[in-house]
This record gives sequence, structure tokens and C-alpha cells, in this order.
Amino acid sequence: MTEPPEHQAAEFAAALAPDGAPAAPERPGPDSVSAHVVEFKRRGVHWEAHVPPAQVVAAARWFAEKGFALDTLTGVDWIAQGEMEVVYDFFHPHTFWRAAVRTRVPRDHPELPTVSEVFPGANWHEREAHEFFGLRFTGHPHLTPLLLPEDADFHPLRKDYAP
Amino acid sequence: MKTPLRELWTGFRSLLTGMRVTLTQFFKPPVTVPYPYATLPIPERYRGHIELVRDPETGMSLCVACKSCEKACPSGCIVVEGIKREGDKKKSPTVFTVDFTRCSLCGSCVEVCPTEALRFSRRYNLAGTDREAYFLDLLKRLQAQAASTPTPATKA
Amino acid sequence: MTLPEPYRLAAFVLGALAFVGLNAAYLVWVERKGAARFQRRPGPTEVGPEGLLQPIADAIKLLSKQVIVPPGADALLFRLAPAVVMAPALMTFAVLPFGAHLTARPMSVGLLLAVAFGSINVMAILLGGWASRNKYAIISAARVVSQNVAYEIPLLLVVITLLMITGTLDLSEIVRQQAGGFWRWNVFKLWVNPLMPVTFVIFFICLLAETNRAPFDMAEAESELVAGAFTEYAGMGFGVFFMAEYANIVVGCALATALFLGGWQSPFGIGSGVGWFLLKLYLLIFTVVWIRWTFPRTQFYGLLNLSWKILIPISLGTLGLTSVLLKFIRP
Amino acid sequence: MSTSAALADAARAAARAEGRETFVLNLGPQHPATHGVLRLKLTMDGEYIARAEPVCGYIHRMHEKMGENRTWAQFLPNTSRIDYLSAMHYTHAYVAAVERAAQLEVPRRAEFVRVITSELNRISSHLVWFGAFLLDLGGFTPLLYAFDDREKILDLLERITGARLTYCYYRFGGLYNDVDAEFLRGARDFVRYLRPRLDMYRELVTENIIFRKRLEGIGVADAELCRRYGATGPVLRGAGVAYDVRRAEPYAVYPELDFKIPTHPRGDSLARYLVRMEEMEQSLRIIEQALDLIPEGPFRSKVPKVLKLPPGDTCFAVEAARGRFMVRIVSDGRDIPYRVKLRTPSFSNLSLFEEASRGMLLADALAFLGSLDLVIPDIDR
Repeated sequence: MTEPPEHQAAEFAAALAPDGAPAAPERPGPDSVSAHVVEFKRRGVHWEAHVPPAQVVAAARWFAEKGFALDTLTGVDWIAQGEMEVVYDFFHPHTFWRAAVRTRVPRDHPELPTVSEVFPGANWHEREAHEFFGLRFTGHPHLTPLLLPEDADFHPLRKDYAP
Repeated sequence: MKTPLRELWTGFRSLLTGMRVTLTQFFKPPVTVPYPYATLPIPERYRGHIELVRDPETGMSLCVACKSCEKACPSGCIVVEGIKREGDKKKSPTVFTVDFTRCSLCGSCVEVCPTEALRFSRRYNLAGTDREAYFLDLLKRLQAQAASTPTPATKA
Repeated sequence: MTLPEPYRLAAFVLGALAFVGLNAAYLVWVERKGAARFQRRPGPTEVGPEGLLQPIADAIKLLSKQVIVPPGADALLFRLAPAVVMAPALMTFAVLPFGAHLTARPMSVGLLLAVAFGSINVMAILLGGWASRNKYAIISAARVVSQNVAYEIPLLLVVITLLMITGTLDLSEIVRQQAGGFWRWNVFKLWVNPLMPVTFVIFFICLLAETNRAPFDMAEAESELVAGAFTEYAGMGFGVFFMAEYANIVVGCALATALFLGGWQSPFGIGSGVGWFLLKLYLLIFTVVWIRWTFPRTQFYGLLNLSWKILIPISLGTLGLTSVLLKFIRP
Repeated sequence: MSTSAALADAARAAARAEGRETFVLNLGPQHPATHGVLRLKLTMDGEYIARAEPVCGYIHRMHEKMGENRTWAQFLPNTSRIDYLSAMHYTHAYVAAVERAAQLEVPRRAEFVRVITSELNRISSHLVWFGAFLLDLGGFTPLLYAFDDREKILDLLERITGARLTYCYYRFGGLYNDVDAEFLRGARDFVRYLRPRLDMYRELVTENIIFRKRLEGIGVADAELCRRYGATGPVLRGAGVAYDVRRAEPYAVYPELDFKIPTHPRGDSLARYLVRMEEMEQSLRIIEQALDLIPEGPFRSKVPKVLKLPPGDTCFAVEAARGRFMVRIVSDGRDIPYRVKLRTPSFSNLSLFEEASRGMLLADALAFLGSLDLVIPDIDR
């Protein structure tokens, strides 16, 4: 994994969208795969990708095969657009590349598959995202609150959360 | 036969070395300070709770009640009210309170103050039995200081 | 030194009780002061000069606490355990030779009695741990039993080695044999067995293990098992376990002094007396404290490995060596 | 029945099928070995652990939500309170993330001071860990020695920051205030003071046979396990991977300084211990060089009074004492953060515990837990 980020991005896009979807960095559609290089000095990652929610497991598998480690995953509540963004951060322990994968799910139906099969470390991160945002990771073995009380049914990081 | 014996000896020697180290420490004087009887000097920049600075000339507060500190405070624990008195060029505070129970001692208020009217006090042994003791009225504190110490140069 | 028997008995019972009580209390002080100095702290300073009244304050605190028997615990055994742990230590004092004529009950089988009573305290800890109905306590109790079984063997092997040299079980007699200067102490009897110092080290290690002292404090293991077998004990129940630990240390160190370090004998051959015994005893106790505040705790299986794989083979070796040397060198 | 209970039942059933009986041991949240309020639900088979489930959240404070309710600058005091032992690094990451997003310049003097204070903070954090770890292993005295040394660092940092633990010293574009010559001299003296102390620790602890026997081969977390769980810091370096954010994503003036990334390949508790001990030596080297190179000049650049960041995401990672700490900030163009994500190292480092501790003895598992160097507020945030 010593290739420069543009190669990695291209390879990633090709692997996830074999039918040759455009790797256009401009505002990607919700169901398309795209990957592009970003300026590390400004963003703190070398390249970013956007995948549809159904393909996050495939994306995670691609990163796992390349030897990346899952840094973290987190949600962002875009209440104005009625969407929830889930950002997966990866780092490579040997070649030091950083990559982020984004996906968006509708806010009223925030469901996406779990990547804890690929990265067991995602288990806790997904539990955290679940309790904070109400994201549902289908197939997760143990989707209960991690940091909040075990009976918590509220999601504090949702923008419409009022205590 | 040789190696296990040597291992045994190295292990045993490592224990003796450890005992030597602690014994050397045993004969050295204690490093602690017996707190209530002796205290360490408080450093110059020590961040205690905030207090008002007196104008060396007038003996009044330097505060102009601009509320910068109130706005900068992350915990919202400062309340400032001020009026412009007759004949004064600038406003002066009528209320200046700190809810020290919520203060996180970050120093943002001291940092933003345009007239350098705030500083950190050097009170450190802050323990009390009731909450009310830590709703600090800084104007009162300033008056008390003025009454007890005639020169503003003396420390709090 | 010829008091009528009942008075003699009363004097020694009182003496032993006072000695044990004072020792247990002030060894706590010594331990705390010692630990403090090893750690560059002053230690207790508040109660009395140099904190000398601290043990009394501790005792008052412990006595004023409620004795709680946890629900579901075996109340009888739970209450019995502190007594069982204290009694054998007290009994052993009967045979300790403090001076040439300062023994409560000189016995021809004194050493045997000391060793026999010395191993009862494991039963007390087992009782206490089991009766507490606490998971930590039970784990601790199980550990203590296997630990004590493992260390009883090298301890006895070492004692047998010594017995072959002395030829007697009478502790006073053993000390008497070591008169005439430090080169005649058993630990330095290199012509009988060049490995005598090693034997002493093994004895000392076993002593630490038998009294559950650090680095073998599996029974308490506060960072793993909270307070081990004593987790559920409050107030003086805990205090008695605590005192018993120190009483056992005194007994162990006194035995080591008598067996290896010449008891009341002066190292220069003249001026022997009880002072020498106490000096050696407290030096050994200081070493016990010193070791506790120097080393981390051993791993549990490491402790068993040490016993079964190192100490027992070596003590068997010294036993064999001594018997061979005794057979061929001294007719 | 919750999934957790189901899993515990499964572990129990598996044990019973093999003719063994299990019980549940509740370790914490108030237990001497968990250093704070971590709880481990252990399904035990005798003294062996069948399953260890960490239960977190006892000191959860929702820093991330707090971030959404205050201005960029007002979040600063929170950053020192996530991992209270390496407050400098955490503030550094947040401050630098904002600087990166707003493209603020930081004066060179400030960068050097950041490096010096961060490394001092790293040493103090490692010293606390060292003492607490030995305490876990039943050795009490090293803790007091370590705290004595740490006290000297705290005195130094208190001199310049006014606080001993929650420094809140870095500001956007620089520092809260400048360091004085006394501090620089004190730091140099400290470097000279600590070296022989580290030698003493080697003699007292590192070479001690009891200590080594307790740690060798215990709690192996190899490189692959670390990768799958995202473990970083000394845990990853103890598995032989030379991953250090100071190298991987260079920040401040670290590229100008010469230091080694200590690694040990075995991945056991001893390897992690050795990595941290060597890291302290490397930190001393860094401090020494930074003290030689520190220029005169301003300590803070001009920053707009009301800071508004351009919309978009920005990440910044630093090497905190426990590993990779990353801040991901999302701005929507206002003066208030839209989202602040704190990626804390202890969180990932603890998550591997469940898998790695299976089948371990209780005492070994606690040694392993201690060698992970957890700070509970860092997990719970």
C-alpha cells in the first residue's frame, strides 16, 4: 500500500463500482461510489470516498485487505437535509495513509449494515454511534448503549434532541 | 545445568539489587511537605478563582462592565451589570458575581478583559460545607481587600 | 528462676500476651513508618510523638466499628476464624527460646510444636474465606491453601536438614549448640554443609510464603481480590487477622533466629542474652518489611512454580548433601 | 433477555458442556485494579476468565454534545478533561484542528513550547501509569517514587500554566502566555534529574525477576489484533509496529527533532512496559533538543476575535500518551462547532480486552489491563 493516494482512490472506486461509475469529486449522488484525493494539510486525511450505505461492508473489507485499521466511525446529523452521515476513518499502521469513507442514510430511517464482522473494533464504535445518533447497524451482535445508561432510549447527538 | 543455575542467580541478584535501591532511599530524608504545617509557595501564575484588580490611583475597580468576560465564559458563571455614573468617562460595575461551583478555571475571562481588570486570586485551600460560600461577589471582595490592605500592591 | 509452677505459668501467659499484643500493635507502626521511609514519606506523625500512639488510635477505631456478618455467611465459622488464626500463634510463643532461661515451656519437641501450630493459620484463612460467602474471599482461600501446602514441604525439608545437624528438637538446645561466636551459627556452618546460607534463604522465603507476606500475599492481593479472604471482615474481626499476621511474622522470625542465627547467642561469643535475640529478631522483621515494600507480588502460578520447581529440588539437594557429609565427614 | 446476557449464558453453557462450572465475578466499578470507574463483568471458570465484558460509561459527560453548545474557543477547557493525565496533547489536537481548518499560523516559539510541554506531559502521564501499574502488580513503592518525579513536572507546568492537571494552556494560534527563562532552565534541570531516576527504575523494577515473570508472555496483543481493533500508542508499538502519529502525520516541530520510536515485537505486557519506559527517555531527548532550538519571538499570532471556520470537515491527530487521539471537527460556517468527534485511544485499546483476555487467569488479566494504560474518562468522555 505504498501507492500515492490518487491510485488508492481510483483502485477503491474501481473495486466498489466495477461497472465504472464516475469517480467525480463533485457532489456525489447518494447511491454512487466516488473517491477523491483531498489536501491533507487542510483536512487531515489523504483521500476520501463516498459509498452508498449498502456498500460500507464492502468498503471496510477493501480497507481491511489493504491492511488499514479502523480509526473511528461517527455520525453527523444533517437535520436540514434530513440525512445522517456516517464517517468511517481509516489509518494504515505501516504506510501511514489516512482515508475517510462517508455514507448517508435517511434521517427517519437510519439503518446501515454493521462492519463489526470486518473490524471487531467497530463493535464499540457502532454501539456508540447507535446510542448517540440512533443509527441502527443491522447485523450488529450487541447493539445496546455503551456509554449511556443501559435503559437510555434518547439520542443526545441528534440535533433535535432536547433534554 | 549451568544455564538454569545462572538464571536462578541472576534472578536472585536482581532481587538484591532492588532491595539495595529501596534501602538507599530509606536513608534519604522525606520529600513530602507536611501540609497544614508547611505549604509550598504558590506560583505567580497560579489560577485560583478570579478577582477584580484595583486601579492603583483611584482604588476602584478597573472594570468597565463591557461583559466580554461574561460572553467568553464557557460555563456561563460570570454575571456583570454596570451603569455609567454621572461625571465618569466609562461604565463601572454594579454587580460582578462568579458562580465558582461552575467555574472550570480556564482563564478565558482574564484573557479577554480589555482593561486588565481581572486577575487570578491566589486562594487555593477552597473547601467548604455549603454551596453558597462559592457564589462569589467580587465587588464585595474588592471592598474587603481595600479595607484590609491600604496598598494595592500587597497580594490577596 | 524457680517460681512455683502456677505463677510461672501465669507470668508467661501474661508475658506472651503482652509481647504479642505489643508486637502486633507496634509492628504495624514499624511497618507504616518503615514503608514511609522507603517511600520518602514521614509516615504517621499526628497521634503522639512520631505517631507512636497511632496503633492505639487504630485499635480504638477498629473496636468501635460494627462487626458485620454478611447475610448468607456461615455465622459460626465466620466468627470462629479470627480466633483460629490468633490462637496457634499465641501457642507457639510457649516454646520460643528468648533467652537461656527465658522460655515459657522448654520442651523436647519444641520445634515440632512450632511447625505444627504454624500451619494452622492456613485453616483459619480458609474458614474465614469460605464462611464469608464472597467470591473474592473464596478465590483467595483456595489460593492460600495451595500456597501453604506448596511451601510447607520445602520448609519442612529445610527443618529436617537442620535437625540432622543439631540432632534435637529442643529449641533451647539448638541455640545452645550455636554458642561461641557467629561462625558457629547454623547459617555459617559451612563445614557441615557448604549450602547452609542457601538453606537459610529457602527457610526465609518459605516463612514469607507461610505468613502470606508480600511478595507472596496471595491471601490479600488487594489489587486483584480487594482484600481477599478478609474482604467481608469489618472492625476487630479484620483487626485480629491483621494482628495474627504480625504475630505469625514474629513467630517465624523468632524461629529463624533460633534455628539459624544463634538465638540469644552473641556473635562474638561473649555477652550473650535476650538482647541479642531481640536484635536479630527485629532485624529479620525489618527485612520482611523491607521486602514487602520493594517487590511486586508474584504471580500465583509463579509462586507454585518457585516452590515445586526450585525450592523443593534445592532443599532436597541440601538434605541429601548434608546427610552424605554428616555420614562421611563427621563420624 | 439482552444480547449481553445471552453471550454470557453461551459462555457458561460452553463451559458446562465441558464439565466445568462458571460463575460471574463483578469487578468494579469500585475495585482497586480498575483505576476509576470501569466495570468488568467476568464470567469465570475457577480463576480462568471465560468471558470479560467491560461495562463503561460510569463517568460519561458527553463532551461532544457540550462542544455543539459553545463557541470554538469555549470548548477549550473541555479538552483538558477528557484524559486528565495527558491534557496537553488533547488540547493540542483540538487547537491544531481548528488552526488547520481556519488556516491559522502558529509562531515557531509557540510550536516549540507546545512540543516541550507536551513531552513533559507525556512523561508525567507515563510516570503515573508506571506507578499505578506497579500498584496493580502489588508493588507499592515505585508509585511514590514516580509521583515524586511527576511532582517536579507538575511544578514546572504549574509555573507557566497556573494549573497542575487541567492546563488549558494552548490557544488558537499559539499559547495562553509565554514561558520564562526560569521554566526553560527548570526543564533542562529536570531532564538531567530524570535520567538517573530512570536508571533507578530499571534496577528496581525492570530487571526484577518477579516483575518480569509476571509480565513475560502475558496478555499478548499482536499487530493483527491491534489492527482489527484500531489499538494505537504503546499497545501497537509493543506489538512491533512503529506507528507513532508524531512520525505518521507529523505536526508541530516534530519533523525537525531527532527521536526514535521504540518498539518491541512480542506484544506482551512486558513489551508495552518497555515501550513506555523507552518513550520517556525519547521524550527527554526531544525536550533537550527543543530547548536548544527554541527561538525568541511572539508566542501567539493574531486571531480574529469571533472565530468562524469555513464549512467542512477537518481532522487532526496527535500522539497522546495513550496513543492516537484524533479530533474531527465539522463546521457549518458558524462560530459554533457543528460536530466535534473525539477519537480517544483508551476506547480502542480497551475494546480488544474482551477478545485478548479469554482464557486468562484473573491476576494475569489484571496485569494485562494495567499494561493497557487506561484512563477511564478517556473511554467514557
